Amino acid sequence: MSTLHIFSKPLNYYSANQLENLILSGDKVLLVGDACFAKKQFRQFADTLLILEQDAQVRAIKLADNDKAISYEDFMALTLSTNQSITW
Amino acid sequence: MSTLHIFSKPLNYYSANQLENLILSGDKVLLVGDACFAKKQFRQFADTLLILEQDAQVRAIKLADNDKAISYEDFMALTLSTNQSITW
Amino acid sequence: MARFVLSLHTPPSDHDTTQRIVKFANACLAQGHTIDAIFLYQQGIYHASTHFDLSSDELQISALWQQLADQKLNLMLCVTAAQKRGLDIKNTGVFKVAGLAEFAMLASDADKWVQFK
Amino acid sequence: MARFVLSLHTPPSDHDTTQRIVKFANACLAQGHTIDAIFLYQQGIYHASTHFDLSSDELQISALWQQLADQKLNLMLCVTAAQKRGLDIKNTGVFKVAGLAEFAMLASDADKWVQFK
Amino acid sequence: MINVLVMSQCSPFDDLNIRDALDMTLIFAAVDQNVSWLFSGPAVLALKKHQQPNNIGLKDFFKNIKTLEIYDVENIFVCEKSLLDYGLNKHDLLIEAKALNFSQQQTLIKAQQHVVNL
Amino acid sequence: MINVLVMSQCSPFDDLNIRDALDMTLIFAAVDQNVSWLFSGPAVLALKKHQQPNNIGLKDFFKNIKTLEIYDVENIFVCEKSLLDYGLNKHDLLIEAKALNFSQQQTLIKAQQHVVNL
Repeated sequence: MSTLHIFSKPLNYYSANQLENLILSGDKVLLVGDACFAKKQFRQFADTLLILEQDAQVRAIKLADNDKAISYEDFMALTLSTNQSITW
Repeated sequence: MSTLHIFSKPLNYYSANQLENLILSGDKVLLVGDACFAKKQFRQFADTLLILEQDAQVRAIKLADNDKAISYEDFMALTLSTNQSITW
Repeated sequence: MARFVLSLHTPPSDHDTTQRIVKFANACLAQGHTIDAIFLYQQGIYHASTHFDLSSDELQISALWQQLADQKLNLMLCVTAAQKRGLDIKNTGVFKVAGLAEFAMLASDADKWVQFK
Repeated sequence: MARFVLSLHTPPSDHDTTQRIVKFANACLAQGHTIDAIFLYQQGIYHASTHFDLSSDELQISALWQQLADQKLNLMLCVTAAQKRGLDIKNTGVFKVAGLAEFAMLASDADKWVQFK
Repeated sequence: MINVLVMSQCSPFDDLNIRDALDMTLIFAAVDQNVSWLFSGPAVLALKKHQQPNNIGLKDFFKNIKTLEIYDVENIFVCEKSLLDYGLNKHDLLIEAKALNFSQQQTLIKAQQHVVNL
Repeated sequence: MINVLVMSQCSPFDDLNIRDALDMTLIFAAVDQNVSWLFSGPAVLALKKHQQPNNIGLKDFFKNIKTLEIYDVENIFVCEKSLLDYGLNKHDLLIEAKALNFSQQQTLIKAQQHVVNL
């Protein structure tokens, strides 16, 4: 029973206090768009952050060892392998 | 040299950390629209909060002794009596 | 008497901001101040659409702007903002298509610029 | 093979979200999945405008949607969202004017609904 | 029948977000799905009693929120913490809504096929 | 000549906000006003080097930001704290920008006739 959480903006665009209580350890956290700039801020929600590779690349973002770069095919597969997705 | 700070949304819509450093004690803080719901959150920025009366009224918001209800005429006059306004 | 310019940055679906800028403008006029321009920028440009279809219990967007136009208020919209956002710039109702430079010159001469969003 | 519906909530000036939903849709189609609808809701309805005027180095909004329409993808927009926002619902290009109920039925039958915003 | 959750996190007069969420909730009920609506953050203020937006020319959509009961939409939830944040208790609300703590909100989310954030 | 401050607080690809701010800054320079542009929060990322949005079909507006120097727009400021928050230092920036602490930002604001937040 895992949920896919999709973020497209840095953390200050969201009500952080609520998020930390609604993202569980088995959940997946995917950063797309400008959220890729804010990996450090989102690290609290998941040990491994999924990062849409193209979006990170155009923003000149270096990935860390515990980041997982994914393609659009992976993104699509993720929506199928999780039970529900939330675009925050 | 005072600045008029205008807010129309609750505080979580803004980067709070930055605001507390840019609003000075002589400045005026005006709440309009949905910011009127969040008087408590904005109190940290000014002892006396200015509140657009009509917007507070339709939202069934009770004003405290240290709130100052103002009309549109007052709002306009405020923009003239301060040096600059910032709509956050 | 002071000279104002007002700019509107939110789309017409933000009824709350819309009523506020209109009431503010009316307060300025009632006190004998001058409004050199109301300028639509960013998502605000959609206010210049002529295709609203709102039920009678909704804020009547077009009628509000018409009422300000009737008072000879200079209602402008930014042409490049509009072109990028798909507004039909040949049909902008009471709003006049203008360049950003036109607004910047008016703002430079005004005593106050108040943003609404 | 799975069945998707996608919804778009941001205006066409959000180029980044626009490229993302289009790329996601293309990835679904390339993998042989079905997209029952792409649905424009909230500010997303402005994507159905036929009046974009974008320079050649900009994301070509209309061409992207045309390319999806050419693949027989069902492109829909919410009529009440459009009417309130001043979109001309008689000219919506490759997008079909639809009620919210139509989309809700498609979403109910789909395996996945992915929101883009 | 599937489970659909509509989440609202915007303040009441922030664009048409709350009204869009209301329409979405009503339509899923109309097409016979098991729809829930969860209010959190400033969205809980959309359930606050005695508001009169028609006094400034805005549509009184609070009347429409009340029709949820008529249309048998019963799964209305509010974030307990957010009620506290905005100084509201259950008696201040327009309609009956179940206050959920975070763990209950997690359970609600996990039970859904679709979650939409409006 | 008046002092106009353009403030940016949005992330680089959040709608057209940064580009709208760029247009506003350039136009005030063009009509011979003393314009300043202050980046804070995620907006500082709009000054980050080596970004290539054209790889995903988006306009490379970073090229346009570089033209500020050509048009003699010299008052480009960044919030020192925000640079820190996003792990940037001055060498990571596209153009020369003065890092300001909060008290310097206050002084900048107080010197303006108009402040616009885009």
